Formats: sequence, C-alpha cells, structure tokens
Amino acid sequence: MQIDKRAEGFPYRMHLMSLRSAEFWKKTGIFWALVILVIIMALSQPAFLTQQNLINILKQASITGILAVGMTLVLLSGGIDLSVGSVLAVACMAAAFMTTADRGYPVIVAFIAGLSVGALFGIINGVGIAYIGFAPFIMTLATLSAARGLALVSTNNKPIFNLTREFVAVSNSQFLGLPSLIYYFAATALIAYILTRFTVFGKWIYAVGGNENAAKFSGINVKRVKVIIYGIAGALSGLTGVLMASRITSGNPTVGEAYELDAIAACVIGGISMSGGSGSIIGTVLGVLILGVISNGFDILGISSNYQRIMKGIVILLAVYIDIRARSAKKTI
Amino acid sequence: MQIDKRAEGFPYRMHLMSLRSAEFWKKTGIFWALVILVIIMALSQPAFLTQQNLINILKQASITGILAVGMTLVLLSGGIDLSVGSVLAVACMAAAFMTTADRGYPVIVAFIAGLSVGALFGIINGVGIAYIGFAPFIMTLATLSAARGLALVSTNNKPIFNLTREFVAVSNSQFLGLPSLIYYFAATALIAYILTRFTVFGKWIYAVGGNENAAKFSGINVKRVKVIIYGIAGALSGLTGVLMASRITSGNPTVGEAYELDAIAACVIGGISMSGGSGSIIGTVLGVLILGVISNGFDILGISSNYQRIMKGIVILLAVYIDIRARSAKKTI
Amino acid sequence: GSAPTKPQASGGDAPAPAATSAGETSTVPQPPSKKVAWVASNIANEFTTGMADNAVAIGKEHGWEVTVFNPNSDLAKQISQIENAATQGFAAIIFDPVAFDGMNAVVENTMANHNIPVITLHGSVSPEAQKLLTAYVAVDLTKGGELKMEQVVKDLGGKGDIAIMTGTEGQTSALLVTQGYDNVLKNYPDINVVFRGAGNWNADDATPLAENWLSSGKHLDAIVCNNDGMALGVRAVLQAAGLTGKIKLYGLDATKEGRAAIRDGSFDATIWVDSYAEFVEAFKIIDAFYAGQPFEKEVMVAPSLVTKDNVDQLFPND
Amino acid sequence: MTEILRMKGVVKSFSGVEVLHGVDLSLNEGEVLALVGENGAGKSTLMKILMGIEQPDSGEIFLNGVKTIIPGPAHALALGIAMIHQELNPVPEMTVAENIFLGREVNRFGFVSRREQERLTEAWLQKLRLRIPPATRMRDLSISQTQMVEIAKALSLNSKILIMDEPTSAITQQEVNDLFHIITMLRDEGIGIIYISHKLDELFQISDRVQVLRDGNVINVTPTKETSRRAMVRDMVGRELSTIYPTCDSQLGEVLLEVRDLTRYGEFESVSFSLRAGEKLGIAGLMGAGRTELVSTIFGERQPDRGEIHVKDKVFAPRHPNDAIRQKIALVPEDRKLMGLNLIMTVGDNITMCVDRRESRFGLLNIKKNKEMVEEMVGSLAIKVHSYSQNVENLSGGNQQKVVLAKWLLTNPDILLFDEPTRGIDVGAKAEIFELINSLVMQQKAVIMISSEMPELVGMSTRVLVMCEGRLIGELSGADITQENIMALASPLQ
Ligand SMILES: Nc1ncnc2c1ncn2[C@@H]1O[C@H](COP(=O)(O)OP(=O)(O)OP(=O)(O)O)[C@@H](O)[C@H]1O
Ligand SMILES: Nc1ncnc2c1ncn2[C@@H]1O[C@H](COP(=O)(O)OP(=O)(O)OP(=O)(O)O)[C@@H](O)[C@H]1O
Ligand SMILES: [Mg+2]
Ligand SMILES: [Mg+2]
Repeated sequence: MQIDKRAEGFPYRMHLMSLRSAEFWKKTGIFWALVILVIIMALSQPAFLTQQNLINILKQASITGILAVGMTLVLLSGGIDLSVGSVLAVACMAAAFMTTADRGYPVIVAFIAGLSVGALFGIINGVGIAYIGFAPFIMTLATLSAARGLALVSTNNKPIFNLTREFVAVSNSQFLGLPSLIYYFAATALIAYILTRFTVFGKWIYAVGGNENAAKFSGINVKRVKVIIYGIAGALSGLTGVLMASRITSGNPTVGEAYELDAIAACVIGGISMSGGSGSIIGTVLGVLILGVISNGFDILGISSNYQRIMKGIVILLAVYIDIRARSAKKTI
Repeated sequence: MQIDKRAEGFPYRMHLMSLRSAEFWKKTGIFWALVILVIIMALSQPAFLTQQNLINILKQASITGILAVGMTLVLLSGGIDLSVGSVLAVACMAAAFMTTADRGYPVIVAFIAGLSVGALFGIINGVGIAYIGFAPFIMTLATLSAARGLALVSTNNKPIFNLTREFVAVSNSQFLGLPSLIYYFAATALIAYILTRFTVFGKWIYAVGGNENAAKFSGINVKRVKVIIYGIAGALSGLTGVLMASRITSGNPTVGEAYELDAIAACVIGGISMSGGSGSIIGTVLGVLILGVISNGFDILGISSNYQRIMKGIVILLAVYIDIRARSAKKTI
Repeated sequence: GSAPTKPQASGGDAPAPAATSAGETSTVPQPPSKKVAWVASNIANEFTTGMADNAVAIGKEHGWEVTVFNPNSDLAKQISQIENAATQGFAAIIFDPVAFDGMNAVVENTMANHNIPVITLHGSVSPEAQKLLTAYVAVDLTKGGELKMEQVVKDLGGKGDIAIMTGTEGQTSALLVTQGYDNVLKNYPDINVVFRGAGNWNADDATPLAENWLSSGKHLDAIVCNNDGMALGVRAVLQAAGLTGKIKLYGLDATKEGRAAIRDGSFDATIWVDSYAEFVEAFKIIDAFYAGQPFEKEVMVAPSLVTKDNVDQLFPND
Repeated sequence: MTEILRMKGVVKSFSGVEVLHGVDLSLNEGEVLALVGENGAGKSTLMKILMGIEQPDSGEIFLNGVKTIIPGPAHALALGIAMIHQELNPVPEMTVAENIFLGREVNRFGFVSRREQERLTEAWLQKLRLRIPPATRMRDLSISQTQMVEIAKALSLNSKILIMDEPTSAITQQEVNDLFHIITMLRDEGIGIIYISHKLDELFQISDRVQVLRDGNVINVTPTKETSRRAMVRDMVGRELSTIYPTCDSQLGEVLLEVRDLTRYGEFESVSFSLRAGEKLGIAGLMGAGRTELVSTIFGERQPDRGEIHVKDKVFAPRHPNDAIRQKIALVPEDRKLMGLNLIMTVGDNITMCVDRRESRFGLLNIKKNKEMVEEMVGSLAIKVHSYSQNVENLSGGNQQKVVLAKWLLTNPDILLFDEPTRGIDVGAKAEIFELINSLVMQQKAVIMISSEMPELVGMSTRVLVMCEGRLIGELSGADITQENIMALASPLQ
C-alpha cells in the first residue's frame, strides 16, 4: 500500500489533532447547549433534576422523538415530510379501531395496522415525489391535508374509545423502572443510527441528499431510495400513532396537529441541514431532548404559556447559537 | 447582430423551437390548471360563477395573497419565513390598539404601527439569518413562537374590540364595486412583480437564491439583501395584520395560525422553487387563486370540512401535476 | 422528590362514592405543597383566559398558589402536563380535558401513585376515568346546545333554513355542543340545515366561511355558531352585507363582546357558562379533601341561555 | 515597468493546516504573470485572498505601492481587481446578460435597462466570437459556453488587474485562441494579468513571467523566455518528468462495445462505431458537438430515441446508470461538481460510493475493506488530502478530479468512458492518469476519451472519432491523427 509520504510530516499530524478537536466541537456544540440548558433549569427549579422528572422528560419527548428520527432520514435525503402529524392521526385511529374491547384483536394487530397505514402514506409520498416529480413540500402538504381529513372522516369526527387493557398497557407500562415509550424511542433512534452510519442504504441517503445527480451517476436508484425513505418515515409516524392511541387510551382524529414543526425543529436544532446530505441522528436526539427540556422546564417553572412561547423562541436560538459558535471555533484555532 | 451559423442546422433549430414552446407551456401550465378547476367548480355549482362569488374569492384570497407575495421574495432568495402568521397577529394587535374608539388615532397610524412592527420582526429574522448565520427555518420558527407569544401577552389573550368606524372601513369598504382588500393585494402583487422583474434589487434576489457565491463574488452585499428581503416580507405580514384587524373588526392575538403553510403552498403551487432562484410573482398569484378557488368552491358546494381536507390535498396535487406535465412537455416534443 | 404513595381513600368502589371516608382522621392526607395545577384545555380565547384568571383568583382566596398549564388543545401535551404536575408535588390537579376519552391512563396512573385530589372541570372524561377521579365539576355542554337550538326554533317559528358553524372538528366540546343542536333538530323536520362547516373557533376562519355561504345563493334564516368568537366574525360579514337582523346569529360563551352583541341586537342568543362558580366548587372540594371532610363527588353547573330579555339581569355589572 | 501589485509573506491555514507558507508575488503593469503548480499547491487560495474571498492569516498586499486590506470581493472589484474563478459560478436561472452584469446592473433609477445590458453583452460576446443570444438562460448553456460567459464577464469589468484561474480548462482550441488574442490586447493596454493554467503550452504562448508554487512555497520566478518546459515541470513536481504522453502498444482484442445508429433528437444523430478491448478511442469535437450526450446515453443516464447499443455482442438497453455499472462500464463525467462528486461528503465515502454494495455484507458497510481501498486509491493516484474524512468540497480542483477517477477505478470496469478526464489536472497528475489509462488498456480494457485538448487526443488515442453538430463526421487513425486533420473535420463552417 502506498501512502502519501507527505502525510507523515508535521503539518499533517498537527492537522489531524486540530481536526479532531474541531470535529469534537462541531459534534458536541449542541450537546453543550443542552447541558447549559439543563443546568439553568436545575438552578431555577430544584424539582427539575429529580429522577422522576427526568424520566418524564424522556417519556414525553419520545413521540416527537420517533417522528424526528423519521424526519431526519427525509431531511438527509434532501426532502421534507409535513404529513407526519396527520399520518400519526390516521394510524392512531386504525390502531384504536383494531383494539376496541368489543373487537379485541391482540396488540400486535394494532401495531401491524398502524405501521402499515403509516408506511402506505409514506410510500404514496415517496412515489409522488420520486416518480411523478412533486416537490416534497407540496406532496406532503397534500398528504397532511388528506390524511387529517381521512382520520376525521373515518368515524365522522368522533373518537374511538374503550380499548383493551393490553393495548392501553403498550404506552402506559413500565419496564425496569422506565416507561415503555422510552424504549420505543431508544430502539428507533438506535436502529436509525446504525442504518445511517453503518449500512449501504444509509450512505445512499446521504448521497441522494448531497448530490442527487452524482448519486444517479454512481448507479444508485435514487427514486427507489426516496420511496423507501418516505416509507420508513411514514411507518415511524404510524408507530407513533399506535403509541399515541395507547397513551391517550383512545383513537382521536385530532392528535398530532403541527407535530411536523416540532419534529423538523428538533432535527434542525440538532444540525440536520434542510438542504440535505449532512447531519446525524445523534444531533436529532439532542434536538429532541432540548425541545423536551424546554417544554417540561417552563411548565415546571410555572411560566405562563404566552411567555413560554416567547422564551421558547429565544432559547431555541440560543441553543443553536452555541452550536454555531462551536462549529466556527475550528476557524479560529 | 451576428447569429451562429450552426444555429441554422437541424438539431439546433429544433432545439430552439422546442425551447420556446416549452417556455410557453412552463409559464402557463398552472394557469390551465386554474382554468380547469374553475370550469369544474362552475359546472358543479352554478352559483360559483356569479360575479359576487368571484369577487368573494379574490377578496378572501387577498390576505393569504399578500403573505404569499412576501413569501415569494423570501423563497426566491433561498430562504423561508415561517413567522408570517404570528407576525400578522402582532401587527393585528398593534393596529387594533391604535384604533380603539376611545384612543381613536387616525387610520394611517394603524398602518404605520402594523407595518413597522412587521418590518421590525422581518429585520430581526434577516439579521439572525444573514449576520449570525441561523438557518432560515430555525430563525423564523423561533420568531413564529415568540411573536405569537408577544401577541398573546400584549393583552393577556383578550381580543381588542370596539375599533373606530374609519378603521373598520379599511377592509370592509368597496371601491368601484370591488372590495378594498382586492386593491391591496393587487397593488402588492404589482409592485412585487415590478420589483422582481425590472429592478436591480430584484435581480439580486434571484442571484442570491440562485447562487449565493456568484452573488458574493460579483460584489453584491448578500447579507444586506437578505435583511431587506426579510424586512419586506415582515412589513407585508404587518400589512396583512392591519387588514385582518379591520376585517374581523377586532385585534385578535390568535389570528393567522398556520397561515405560513398556505402562503408557502401558494408559492410552490405557482412554481416557486423551495431551493431559491427560480419562479415568478405571476405563478404565486395563480397559486393563491387556486387555493382560493378550492376553499371557496368546496364551501359553496356544501362539502363537509373533513371531506374538504381530503379533496384539497388531491386537488392541489392535480393542479401541480398539470403544471409538471406542461413543463416536461418540452422533453417529449 | 415525588409525593408519598398512600392508598387512595376515596374511590369508585367505595360504597359511598360521594364522600371520603371521613372519621379516620389518621388517614387525612397532608398536602405535599401549597401549589395547585390548573391544566386548561387551551388558553386562546376570552372565555378560556377568563377561566385561567378565575382559577388563580379563587385559588388564592382559598390559600393555594395556582399554576396554569396550557396544552393548547394538544391532548398528548395535556397528559404530559398532568404527569409533570403530579410528579412535581402539586397538592391538587384541576383539568379541563382536551378530549373526553383521552385521559383514562393518565387519570389511572395519577390516582394510583399520588394521593392528591384530581378534579375535572368544565369538560368531562369517560365514565371509567370519572369513576377514579376525586370529583368532577361539569357543565353540560350538550344541554347548552339544546337550550340554544330550542331558542333558534322558537325564533324561527319552527321552520327555516339554518347554517351550523362548529369549532375545530373532532374536539370534544365542538362535538358535545353540536350534539345538543341535533338532539333538538331531530324533532323539527322543518328546520333545514343548509350548511355545516368548521370555523375552528376563531373569527378569521369564520369570516370567509360565512361569506362563502352567503354568496352560494342559498337562503338562510340563521347562523348558529359553536362559540361567540366565530359569531363575531360572522357578525362582521352580515354587517358588511347589510343582513344584520335578517339572518339571525347565535353564539356561545357569553363573552363580554358577546354580551354587548346581545344588547345591541347583533346576536340573538348565546349561552353562558359560569366558570367562576365552577372553580368555587372545585376549590371547596380540594379544601374538604385535605380537611378530611366529605364533599360532593359530582357537581353539575347548568348553562343558561342569554338573550336580550335576561342579559341585564344575568350581568348587571357590565 | 511599474509594479501595480505586490503580495508579501502571505500565510493561510485551513482547519489548522497551513497551505500557504509566506508567499510573495508581484505583478507589473502590462504583464502576464503565469502562476503554475501542482494541484493543491495553493494557487487558487492565493488568488482568493487577493479577491478578498479568503482572509490571510498574515502577510500584506500592496496595490500601486499602497498597503491595502481587502475585506471582500466587492472591495476588490472596486479596487479594479477582477477574477475568473476556477469553479464556475453561474446563476443558472438568469440570462447571460444578467450574469455578466450581476452586481453592477446598467440601470436607471434602480430599474434595469435590459436592452442596454444585452447590447453591451452582445458586444463582449462578439469580442470572444461567442454566438449565444444574450437572453439565453445560463442553465441552457453547456459547461464550455458557461466558461466563456464567465470570461466575458471578467473582461467586461475593465479592471486593472485580471486574475484568470484556469480559464481554458473547459473550452476548445478555437476559443482559447480568441481568448489569447484578447489577453494580448489587454496587456498592451497596460492591464496586469495573473494567469493560472495546467496547460503549459499556453504559458509559453502568452506569459511574460512564470512563478512556480509548490506546496504553498514559491519555488521559482523567471521570465518565460528564460525557462523551459522541462525546468518548469521539474520545479512544479520536484522531480524530472520525461514525457506526459507515455507510449504503450496494447493488443486489440474482441469488440466490447458497439453502437448502431444511436440517436437522440436535438443532441446527436445516427452515431455508429465500435470499440475493441485494448483500444483508446478518442472523440473530438467542438463544444456542443453532442459528445457528452452520446456517452451519457451509452451509460444509461438517458435513453436513446433510436438505435442500439451492444456490449460484448449482446444488446444492451440501459434504463439507469446502474445497468451500465453492472455491465462493467464506467463514466467519468465532464462536470465533477454536478455529476461526479458529493461535495459535502468525505473523500473516503466518495471514493467507495460505487462499490459499497459490492463489498457489503447483509447491507452493512464493509468499513475495513473500504478503508483499505481508499488508502490504495489515494496512494496510487497521489491524491493530496489531509485526511480521508475531509470533505471533498475543500480539495483543490485537480484533487477533486482524482477522487472521481478513484471512485470509478474501484468498480474495475471493462469499458471506461472518460469525458474530459484531465480537466484541471496538473502535468504530473496528467501523466499519471495517462499512465493509468495505458495500464488499463494493457489489461484489455477499452477506453473512450472525450477531450477538448487536441494534443491529448493526438498523444493518446489509437483512433479518433470526430463529431460535429451531433453527427459523426469522420474517423482518423494511425498517422492521420493530427491536430490539423481533427480541426478540419470538427469545424462546421467548411
Ligand atoms: N475552504 C477550505 N478548507 C480547507 N482546505 C482548503 C480550503 N480551500 C482550499 N483548501 C486546501 O488548500 C490547498 C490549496 O488549494 P488550492 O485550491 O489553492 O489549490 P490549487 O493550487 O488551486 O490547485 P488546483 O490546481 O487543483 O486548482 C489544498 O490542499 C486544499 O485542499
Ligand atoms: N442544459 C442544457 N439544456 C439544453 N440544451 C443543452 C444543455 N446542455 C447542452 N445542451 C445542448 O446539447 C447539445 C450538446 O451539448 P454539449 O455541450 O454537452 O456537447 P459536447 O460535445 O459534450 O460539448 P462540450 O465540449 O461542450 O462538452 C448542444 O446543442 C447544446 O446546446
Ligand atoms: Mg485551483
Ligand atoms: Mg461535453
């Protein structure tokens, strides 16, 4: 093996060092933002740092978290999915429909129903975008509208209630002292992390988002990759729909409204580029946690919801600012 | 003028021809979609084509329309502005505050207040994006949250009622048989059309959105251009806030929720690229009209609002599909 | 730092569901703090803002410090907020459910793990959850819808064309009020519902909807709105079209502006729900709970019809 | 002669790596200074500093003897410095005229005078003998036309100092001649020109002085007359390099690729030829001849309207580049930024892009194998990178091109389609690439090479096809392959 001899020289080594520290800052800027946020919250309100409350934050962040993981894949590929909240609602209705006490199908049926409904919408999005050529924004906006309508029409606006105990337990049980929702989120994030970091398909996602043309020239079936990505995002929305139905012990067609904004915000805070091709699942998870801490912390501090909105805007910017500074730090090393 | 001799050759001439007709189709595809939509509506419900109703459509489309014009500038420059609906609400409160019967400032004060508040938010967005380096999505998402909070805090959620007659007349009067709102929209669209088509600044907008580096290397102050663009978009949101206050005869802090989606949808339907640098105000106006026809038509047909959502999704896609087909027509000639 | 998890003294299976098991003074629970949570369904309009103000004011009178939570009509968020309040050591939780059926699990968990009073107010929850609750203070919104529609029928002489403008589809309060309309309407086949549409509780969506109805060319005698906010938006449309008084207009909530509209004749009727009275009842229950005294488990606050005839009598201080 | 520009001790680092170690440069009035060096030597970086696009870590700039700080491109333009950038920077949706006058629109009260602008544009285009209507959108131009427009833009700035960073890398001989004609005129008007190119012949033709950079250091500055090609190359690469067109005599084998009557209306028509194993087939033509379209059709990027492709005697109708890759065909595209690379991905990830799937197990990336392959390619092509996890975006142009080559070599193809493979590549690397092409044909692979550099085609090809206006006009082989013959066939005006 030939290695560039110049690489052994002094500048190269120095560079590696500084690169490492730059990479370090780059990757951890948003992490420090989260740490600072947690410290501030803990100082303002000691109850914030109780184990119970931290568990609460994780639990409550789980649903947005799963949506954000799906959104991450879509954004990485250079797209956007506005329909996640509405698809969540359809899946919520589907899951609840399967598990009313009188129908009483086993829990697995609810999962299958919710995930397939979600995946179906996702695939429709993907086909519309990849094969017909709709802009992702407009395609998923249409699905946002249509899926919400479908959820409402399915029972003429009425919720579905009286679900089986087993199904209600899905989101409301504990395992090893932690709420089950956390495991769903953790598992989704972990799988997505492996997918994006270590698999060929994951690399294709980045390739498609970074330069679609080059991806095509490299023999990647860009269209198929897109359909799969939207399909996965849809299935994950479906999963959140199932979990939501269990959490709210009913199928409610109005759930999940405007969740797409939170999901996208989590990604962008975590450093996923809106133009595709760069970012990581770890960033998304940190973004999800930042949003979770903000909403939990402000509630706990007893800040009125109007001021919360103002503060939320400011805190998000501050968090991202810390990240921006950290990233640009490499330039000044 | 010298013309390339080779241009007389067969392949090149054909190419030019097809290009020309392609341009024609490209520009008019969405226009035909609108025409087809209108015909279908008119056939389903004769009342649709009455003069009164057509005027209604224009009137109702005006507020989204003005927002969409501002959004067009932002999208052309490669950005996005999610805060328009919230900024609208703040301006709505500001305008109403100035014109309550007991305060009773003249109408112009309401306009000044609304427009300056809007422009201020816009400039904040622009500075955050251009000078600090926030992604437009996250910057304007923060403003979306903060501005809404501010609107709500200003009166602790309460609407401001009892506005002066003169101010109420702003949106509710007629001029030459047409509602005044239509003039505001038409004037905004016309000015924006001239701005984007014929002025130096308009070229810079396209340049910044089309290739930011090229713009920078050509000596354009990209940052300042961005600040101005967001400032204009903000001011236009402010304008809609003033008009909204007059239209609903009160200052209501909850107005304008999710309007950003409609505004963006109108632009994208009209062919404005989400990645910047291409599209025209005419497209946006057509997009606004399509959305207006859809929502008016469905209301008139008496379709229940759930089914409306489903149909809205489908009709938007169909309209855009006609446009896509028209655009790709050049490829198959 | 979570609250002690003593077994719940009162409950659905107790023989006397209307009272705590008084007498066993040793089991009288101690409040974990002086904080009470008011978890609203949303705080976006005059009515719900007024509720929050009432919660804080009346709580203060009873010596509680009230924290207001606003889930903004997001069911999942409301559940999270109830969970947070419970684990944060609030002494009581009062909530107005975003959705009737959404609260079973959170109520069950909260009641099982925290010995604090949990009360629904204004809206209500499913029977299973209600059984577990410490108490509930409810308004019969369906009844309100019925009262109003009866008045519409009366005003129209049992015959005519109406349009119904609902709140956001799928939300419980919109469903309940509209259910009340339909309960009455089924007895009056001559009342023809020409349009049903969602005005999403707010004036800016109500305005174009009403305009479109009017320009459809269909005849209308009355527009019945799920709340005053939308009715105010419709009012502006009627005024601009010169139809004030020709098309009757109905709201709900009896907000300040709504009452003014009743007085000047631009609304024909609205429904008043006394949220002040609701909170008074709720805090009485909380006090009794911590004093170990018996209390009513179900309190119903009746909605009342507001028309030009009784508006000054009901609201003498306007 | 008066000195109009002096740069002194310019130091610049990226991510902690110093790429310029105190570079000096001086430019006189009415002089063409050639700046040469290997890929990644720091030529573009030095010029970007002069344009205010990058800020130096230390060092000084004197303009007409006055120390000047240049904070941004707007400032540089105002000082009379203009630059043709190495990486093309068109605004695709805008017209040629709008691109040329971007940032200094001819206007009245803020309103663009479109007619006037197009009239002036027309004049500039004519000086370059460029026949593009000024109202054409940039996105409709080929890469060479785009390059010419950028040249016109820089010329139209009427600056005192004109920087040309590889202006001829994408244009044909005819246009180069037109450009040189103008450069001579400008020089006579007293304008100082800094000219960067990897085409050494050009330097001898046009420059007055040559400054050689190697690894961020100035190696030598001499009047052009006093240096030789050989010396210049030695200064650049640091060793002797005998010839850049190495010879090889490969045996012609079976027919690997045959194209019959291939047509895409408006792009090319009735193209037929065959390609044998061990053959180096050059395709010559002027810009717009349809060569790029032809090879991308063979590669399955677009589908023909008529005609057939045969690979090893079997009909091959690719629907997608992936079909071509499976048939062991590779295409090194002409525009690396648009089609060749994912700029925001790392060097390593780009290089293994086409073979990830082949090496994967259960869909998992074979990270170890990938690393080995990357190390091998970076080593064998001498790609100058700081680390394999560096984004391709930050590589010098030539090294980017090598990354594209590396990516395709890894697929171990039988038929290689090279569309302008040496664009922007330094002499040393060029020789390496030709060496590589030779070793490929020695292994009985078949190579098609599109190039706008006649000497390259002459030096390398065993056979040359000439295209003009989408048609195959002629075929040259053996001793008939001369620049004159090619030009005669390629030019449509006869
Ligand atoms: N923005 C950047 N970030 C990091 N490294 C950079 C950046 N720009 C340039 N470099 C590095 O600086 C060195 C010099 O690059 P430069 O583009 O100046 O080379 P060049 O001499 O113009 O080469 P070529 O002939 O290939 O164009 C290269 O090693 C390159 O990788
Ligand atoms: N983006 C485009 N849109 C429309 N037509 C184009 C575009 N690019 C190229 N063409 C046309 O296609 C034909 C072939 O162009 P192209 O420049 O790719 O040929 P080429 O032989 O590869 O020349 P070059 O030497 O410039 O690479 C020309 O008629 C050209 O005008
Ligand atoms: Mg360079
Ligand atoms: Mg080409």
